[in-house]
Amino acid sequence: MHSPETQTVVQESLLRWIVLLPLLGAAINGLLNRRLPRAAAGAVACGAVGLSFVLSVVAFLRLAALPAGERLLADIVAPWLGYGPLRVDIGFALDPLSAVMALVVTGVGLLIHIYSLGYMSHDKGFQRFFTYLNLFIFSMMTLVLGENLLMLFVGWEGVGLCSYLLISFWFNEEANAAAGKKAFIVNRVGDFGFLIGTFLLGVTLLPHLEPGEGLFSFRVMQHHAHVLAPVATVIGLLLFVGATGKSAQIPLYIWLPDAMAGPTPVSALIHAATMVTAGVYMIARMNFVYVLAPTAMEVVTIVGAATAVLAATIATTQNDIKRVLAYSTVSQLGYMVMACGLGAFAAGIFHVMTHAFFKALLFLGSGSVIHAMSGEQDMRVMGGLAKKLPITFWTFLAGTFAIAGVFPLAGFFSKDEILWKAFSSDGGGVALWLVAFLVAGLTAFYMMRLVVLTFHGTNRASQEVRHHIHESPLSMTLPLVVLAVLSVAGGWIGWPAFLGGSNHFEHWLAPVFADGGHGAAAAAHHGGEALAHGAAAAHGAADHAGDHGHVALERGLAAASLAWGLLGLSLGYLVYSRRTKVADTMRGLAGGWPYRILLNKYYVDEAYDGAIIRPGFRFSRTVLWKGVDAGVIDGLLVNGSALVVAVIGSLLRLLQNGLVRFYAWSFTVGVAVFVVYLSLKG
Amino acid sequence: MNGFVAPSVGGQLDVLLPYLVVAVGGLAIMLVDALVRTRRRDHLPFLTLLVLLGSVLAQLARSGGEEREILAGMMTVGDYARYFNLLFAGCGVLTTVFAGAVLERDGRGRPEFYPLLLFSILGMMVLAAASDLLTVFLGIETMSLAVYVLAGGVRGDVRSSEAGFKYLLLGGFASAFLLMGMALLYGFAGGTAFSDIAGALAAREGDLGLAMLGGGLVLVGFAFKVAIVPFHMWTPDVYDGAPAYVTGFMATAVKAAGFAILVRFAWLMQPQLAFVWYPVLAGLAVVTMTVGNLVALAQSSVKRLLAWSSIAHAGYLMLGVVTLISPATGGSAQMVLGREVGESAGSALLFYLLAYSLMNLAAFGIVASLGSREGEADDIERYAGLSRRRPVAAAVLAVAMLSLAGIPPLVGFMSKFYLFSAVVRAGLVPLAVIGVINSLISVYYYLRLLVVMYMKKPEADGYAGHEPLAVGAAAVLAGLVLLLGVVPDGVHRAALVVFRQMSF
Amino acid sequence: MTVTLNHCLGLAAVIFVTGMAGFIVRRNAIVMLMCIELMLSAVNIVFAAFARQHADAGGHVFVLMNFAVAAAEAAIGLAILVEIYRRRRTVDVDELKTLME
Amino acid sequence: MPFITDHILSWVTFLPLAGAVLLWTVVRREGPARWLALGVALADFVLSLHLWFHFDAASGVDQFVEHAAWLADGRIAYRMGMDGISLMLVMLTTFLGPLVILSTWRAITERVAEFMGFLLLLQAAMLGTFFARDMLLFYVFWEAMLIPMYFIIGVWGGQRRLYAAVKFFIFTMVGSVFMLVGILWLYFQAGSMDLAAFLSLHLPRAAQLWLFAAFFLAFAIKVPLWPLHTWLPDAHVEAPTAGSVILAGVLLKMGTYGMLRFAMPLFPEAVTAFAPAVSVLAVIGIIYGALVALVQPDVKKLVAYSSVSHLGFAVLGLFSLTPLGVAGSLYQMLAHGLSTGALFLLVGVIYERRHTREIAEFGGLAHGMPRYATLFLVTTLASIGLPGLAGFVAEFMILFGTFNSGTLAHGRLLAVLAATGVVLGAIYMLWMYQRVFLGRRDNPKNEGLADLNGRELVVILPLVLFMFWLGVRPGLVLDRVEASIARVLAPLGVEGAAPAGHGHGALEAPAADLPAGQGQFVFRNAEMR
Repeated sequence: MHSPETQTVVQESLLRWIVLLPLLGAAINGLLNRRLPRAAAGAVACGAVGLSFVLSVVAFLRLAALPAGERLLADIVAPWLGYGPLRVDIGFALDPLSAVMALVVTGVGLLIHIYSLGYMSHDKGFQRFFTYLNLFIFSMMTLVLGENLLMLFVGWEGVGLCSYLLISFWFNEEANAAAGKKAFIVNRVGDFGFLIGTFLLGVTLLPHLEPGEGLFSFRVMQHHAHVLAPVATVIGLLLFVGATGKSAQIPLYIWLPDAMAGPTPVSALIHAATMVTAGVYMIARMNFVYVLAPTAMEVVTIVGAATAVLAATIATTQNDIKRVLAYSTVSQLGYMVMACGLGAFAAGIFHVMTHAFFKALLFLGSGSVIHAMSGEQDMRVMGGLAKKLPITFWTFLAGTFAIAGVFPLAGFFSKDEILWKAFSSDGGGVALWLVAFLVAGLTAFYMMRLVVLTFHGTNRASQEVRHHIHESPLSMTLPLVVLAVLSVAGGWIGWPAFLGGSNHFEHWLAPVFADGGHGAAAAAHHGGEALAHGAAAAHGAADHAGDHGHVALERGLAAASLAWGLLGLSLGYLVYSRRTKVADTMRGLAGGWPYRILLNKYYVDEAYDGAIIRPGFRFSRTVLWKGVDAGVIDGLLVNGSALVVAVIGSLLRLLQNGLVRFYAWSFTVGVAVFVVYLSLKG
Repeated sequence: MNGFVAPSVGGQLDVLLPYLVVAVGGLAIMLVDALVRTRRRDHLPFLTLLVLLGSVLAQLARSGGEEREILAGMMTVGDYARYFNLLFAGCGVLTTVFAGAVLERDGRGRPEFYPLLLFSILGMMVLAAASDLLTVFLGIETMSLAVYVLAGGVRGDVRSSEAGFKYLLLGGFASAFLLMGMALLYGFAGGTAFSDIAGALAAREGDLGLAMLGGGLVLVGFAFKVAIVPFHMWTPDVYDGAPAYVTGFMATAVKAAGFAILVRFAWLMQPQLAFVWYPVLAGLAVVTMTVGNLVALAQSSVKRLLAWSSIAHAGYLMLGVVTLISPATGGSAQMVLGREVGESAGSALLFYLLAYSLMNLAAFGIVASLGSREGEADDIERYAGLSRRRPVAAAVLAVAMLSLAGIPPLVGFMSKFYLFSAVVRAGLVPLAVIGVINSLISVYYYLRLLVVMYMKKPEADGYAGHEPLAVGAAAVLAGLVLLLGVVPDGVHRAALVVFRQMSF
Repeated sequence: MTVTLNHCLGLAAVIFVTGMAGFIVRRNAIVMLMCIELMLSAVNIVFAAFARQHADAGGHVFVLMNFAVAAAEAAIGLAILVEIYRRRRTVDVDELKTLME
Repeated sequence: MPFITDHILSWVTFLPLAGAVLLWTVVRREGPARWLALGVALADFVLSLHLWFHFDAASGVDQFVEHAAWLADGRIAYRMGMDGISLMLVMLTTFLGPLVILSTWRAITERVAEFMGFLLLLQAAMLGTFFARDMLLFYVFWEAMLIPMYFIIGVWGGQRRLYAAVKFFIFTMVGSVFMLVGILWLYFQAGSMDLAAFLSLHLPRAAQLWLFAAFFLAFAIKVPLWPLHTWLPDAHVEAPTAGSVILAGVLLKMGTYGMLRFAMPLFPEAVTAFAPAVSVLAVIGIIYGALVALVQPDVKKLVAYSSVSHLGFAVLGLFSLTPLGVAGSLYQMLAHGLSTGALFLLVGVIYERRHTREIAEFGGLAHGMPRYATLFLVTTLASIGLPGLAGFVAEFMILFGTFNSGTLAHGRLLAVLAATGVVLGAIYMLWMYQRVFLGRRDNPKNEGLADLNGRELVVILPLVLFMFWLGVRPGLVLDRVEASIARVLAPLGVEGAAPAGHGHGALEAPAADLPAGQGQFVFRNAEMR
């Protein structure tokens, strides 16, 4: 049964196939598994994703064909949870926002599938790998296209599961298994907040639903957004807890670095390009709640910024090539989250997209390197690979410049957008801008460090390793090239106004968030004073494009950040390529405690372990299990009472001493008591 | 009252017939045994069964109809008496079967056993019909004297004779109190007939103190027979010492007889004395069931365990008696609610006695059958793995135990259900709660036997006695236990009718 | 002085209690049996007394029955006691302790 | 076949009993006994399908009703009936029946006939309990369940089986006996043992409190609700696999079923009075069970404690006193029955191969037995409530209902606390999975263990299938129970899904504009009975 509100929007049965095709692929690979020859398995997997990419494009075009105001395609498949007033459908919806995500996910996903054909070609779990990979695409698309918050949650948990499966893909290593488990559990902690947020949302909305409206449908929620005003802050924060899990923000980011235990394509796809951006997507998706909750927005901003700094600093010291990229990812995610916190949802999503391109590129590149180094991941034994792996090197370099925000590469536009918002939004200010600015520099620095250590100088690996070094096969290099191109040009669709462009990207997304502003206005209407501020912020966020007031300033800042980026790059190059004063002073630090703290990631894991995990286990074992269960309940109450009864029994038993005269005596006593009682009564 | 009218037996023969059959049959068997000079004696049980069957037929020949006073009001024969007579006969039959099987096995000739069994049953029958203190006395003594010998008469068995003698001594001691009570009641009423007593109570003439004290002592006498704490001390020892087949008889028939008269007597005294007795009887009931169950927990001998369990059950039954005379019956049985409560309690008691006899006889039958020349199957540990050696016996015993524990759908549960619902209906919820807590405790020791039989590995010296006849009979009982557990209504209705006729 | 009902009852009480006490105190089985007889005779006195008071024969009948039963009981008791004596060479009831918890 | 369909409930109930009798008397040899038992169980399942397809969901009243006077001039009668709630649990029972029997094919080698007999007897008793609409009849079935389970644990159990069996028996009895007194008391108030008559009583508050306590104790022990749960781990660990499956799959649901069917509608005032306390216990149970499960060295014990946690959810849902929460609770009964049942079956599989359940003994099993590992993982995920699987729907509805409970004080706080159970669930389950299946296969004893064979797949797969099915199409169940739950809750005057805080003022509003099918969520006391 289709809930009424879907009648108003265009029904597009195409959507379900975008989601289901990968599931089909997963099913085929999963059921047939080894029985399926590798080639076939690969074909099935890539075919499935390829098709759903094509379909996404088609759907995107159809969406684009609609007038900007009504860009929404919906596909309600079936009712899911229907009980009394609670009604949740299995359904998908495509709007400008999800369209962007869909294209990114299926597109990058396809490339990484292809890449994996080569990367995993020798792995005995080939079919299993592609099963999981397809399953992931399915979950991710459910998350992106989900028509309501619960569908999103289904995908949310699904991608979590897939990341668990893929991180611990090589489960022979206890460490990998542990990493996977850690990822899942930490995410669960986030989901806890997400769930509570969902409940609060539902409870608040329920009494205001019109008949047949799906409770958690985004449309419905947006339509009734104003009633959420009183609790928007709480909801926003709770949902954000979920985001901190998925998008690896403080305090739950700890799982992402360990997640590098998975195969590199997985790191690229899940832990860089797509899944980890789910949190950002969710915040953007729920923008209509956040614009009502200035406090929540501030928290989001601060957490984002803090994460960006923290991760960036750590990244400068790591030696494992993938870990550097991991922390870089965390820090970039911080960027995106911060953007959302500032109400600059469009900018956040824009960075999601560009980041997907260049971070995927970087990971795949590192994968290519690791492939060449026969599995070695420590940069200290690398070096001088530039000549041996030319394609990898050049594409990697492109990625590096992109992430460093070099004009006119993709990273520049998205990052600059965020920097500007940090500076100009009511939520932001100079301080915030400086933080973001610092991070930008750090990013450039550690990325160049990585490049130098890996590709520059002479190789420090052992003889036979060095002997095997070779460029990767086409299936791996092709995706690199494509992604390199995207990393270079991908940002141009967001060419900002102050550089004479007309930020298509932001305009494309405008309807989604504009409506948020709208809702905010409505809320300001209902909710009164306190929210006017948030609403205003949203407006500032929503249609900032039209505002040409600070063009000069914008240009200045952009130039500054560009320069700063270049400075960082060159600093990195200087320090790690040849001896100079600067380099020496930098190295001087290396021995000192700041370095050690960074190297050990601020000892956060240790802190969690010592403060929560160990005590928790000890409490459960000694107090609850041995103490309460075995001790009090069973020992004291159950067996205790049984013992008492038994003791009384065996005491009474002693009266039975076999002496007739004693028996007679007790008889007589009984009679006496009876007689006395009667005489008292009578 | 003129007690000098020569009781005309004419026209009462039909009613007296069952009694005569048993009495004459008993004597006849004695003679037969004296005259027939064969070594083998397996014709005796057969004859006994015939006699019992005869009495039963004589019962059924003249069932229904009003209660009738016979022998100048010494006895009142009606459905109440018949109900119990059938019960006694049934117990007698099974005891005969068990005894026959066991005596055959042990090669012990006990020619005196069967006539004595019949005489004790005769005593019981008289007791159940007694409507005069004198007949009560004669009935009790006839029964007891016979049972003393049944219990103690196993020649060359120290335990048996010790049991018999202890029983006799304490029995005599108790009857002294009983008689003293009767004497005082006589002094109060000026006659020994129940009618005299009832009349005197109704007219409130004479010294009620005498009535209370006398009635109390009489109750004590009965309490001794049915093993109410603290008049129970003899029970475990005697049950333990006497051979299992006799113990079974004592635990069922004797107890039933005791309650038969106890109920009748309590109902007789109820109108005026209920309020005085009710609290102390309630106390006795609670103490009895509690002590019985608690001590049973600590038993390692099956017979003693069953002895204590029988004490506990006496407690439950006493609860019924308490309800019967409780204020809820309105002090006067004429009030409608009181009447209903009284009826439900009385019928519950009758049903309970039947149910209890069924399951207990089944249990003792198995115990008896498992023994051997060397001795009886008494050590609980040696029941280990019985379910593998003697599956049928084990199953029957298990059913009996579960039924005694009051697990549905067995008659034990139904009898408890009827009893406790009467108690609750009388508004004595606390007593009911104490009752169920007790039956909860009892579950533990009844289960112990199951655990041993079914869940422990067989021991080398485990009991393996095998008496197809006895086991078969017990199996039939187990079948009845199950049947009456599912469809108890018929019997319960009968009990209701019977009690009505006795009481109103 | 004339013997009143209460005299008789008093006497009976004394005898009854004596018998009772004797039963509880003494250990000789035969003596215990005699104590029971003593208690029974006390009962008989009461019956007789009341029979006279109520001018009713029922009491006397009871007394007669009582004699008979008491005799029977004593007989059986002695019989079993003899059996025990054969085995144990004692009539001390405190020796009868094979049956106990 | 009218002679079957007219007394379908009796047939479904007593067919297994007949099978049991056959097994104890005639069919004694192993092979035939196994097949006979399987056949009977399958036949029973087929019969129960008739119920599924001919059940009229709209009305929600008792259906297929049977009535025959039994005792006391029919005041106590053989009254059988089935509404949506019973339907679900009955289907669960008959569905598990054949699978359980199949699972014992190789596991039980001695006294097979007896064992199968007890399994069938147990099934009969359980079904009767779900059908009974006469309090004495219910009590008889309720108690009758004890005996077969007692033997199953005690005879075919593990090392400490005697202790476990007796503990199980006594624990359950403790509850039941007080309920019996309660039933008797009500019997004389209502003048009949008919459940309907009980429901039409208007009891004074004081009486309600006592009676509720008496009933609730019985059911809480069965659930088991913290702190009455300690019999469960022992029973589970000692019981043979089949026993554990039935125990977790159906027997525990008796408790929650009893609460829903009897304790709640009979004593509405007491329920509202006790609900806060009970729900707190439930939440304690959820967290406590999870934490203790966390540190269990024995897989089976871990699963047992996880049951304590899961059923805490069920109780919480019931006492949220919202239709949604109650429905969720019922759903949890099914979901838990499937997932935990499957878990015990899977544990049994490895126990048959290795004769140990010590987690430390295992590791890296996924290498040798991929099918086993996969199915185990799916089941694990189902039990930790992954969306798309049955558990999620239940937990979501329960937590949402609790969060939304207008009557329950601190409903939101409790929901939040309970939700932590979801996190903890993931921790102990995945940690166990990691230690058992992942990592290196160090222990040589684990080399060359056979993967699931055909029979075992046939046992597990249906369960897994239903985990998915119930996860994706909850309507299957919810549509059938909606009306019945509404009826059962009517005496409580529970408002529909009116939000917390909105008190009674808001009641009329949803009533007005809710379409049919939702209107019934607004109860006025007029509509009771």
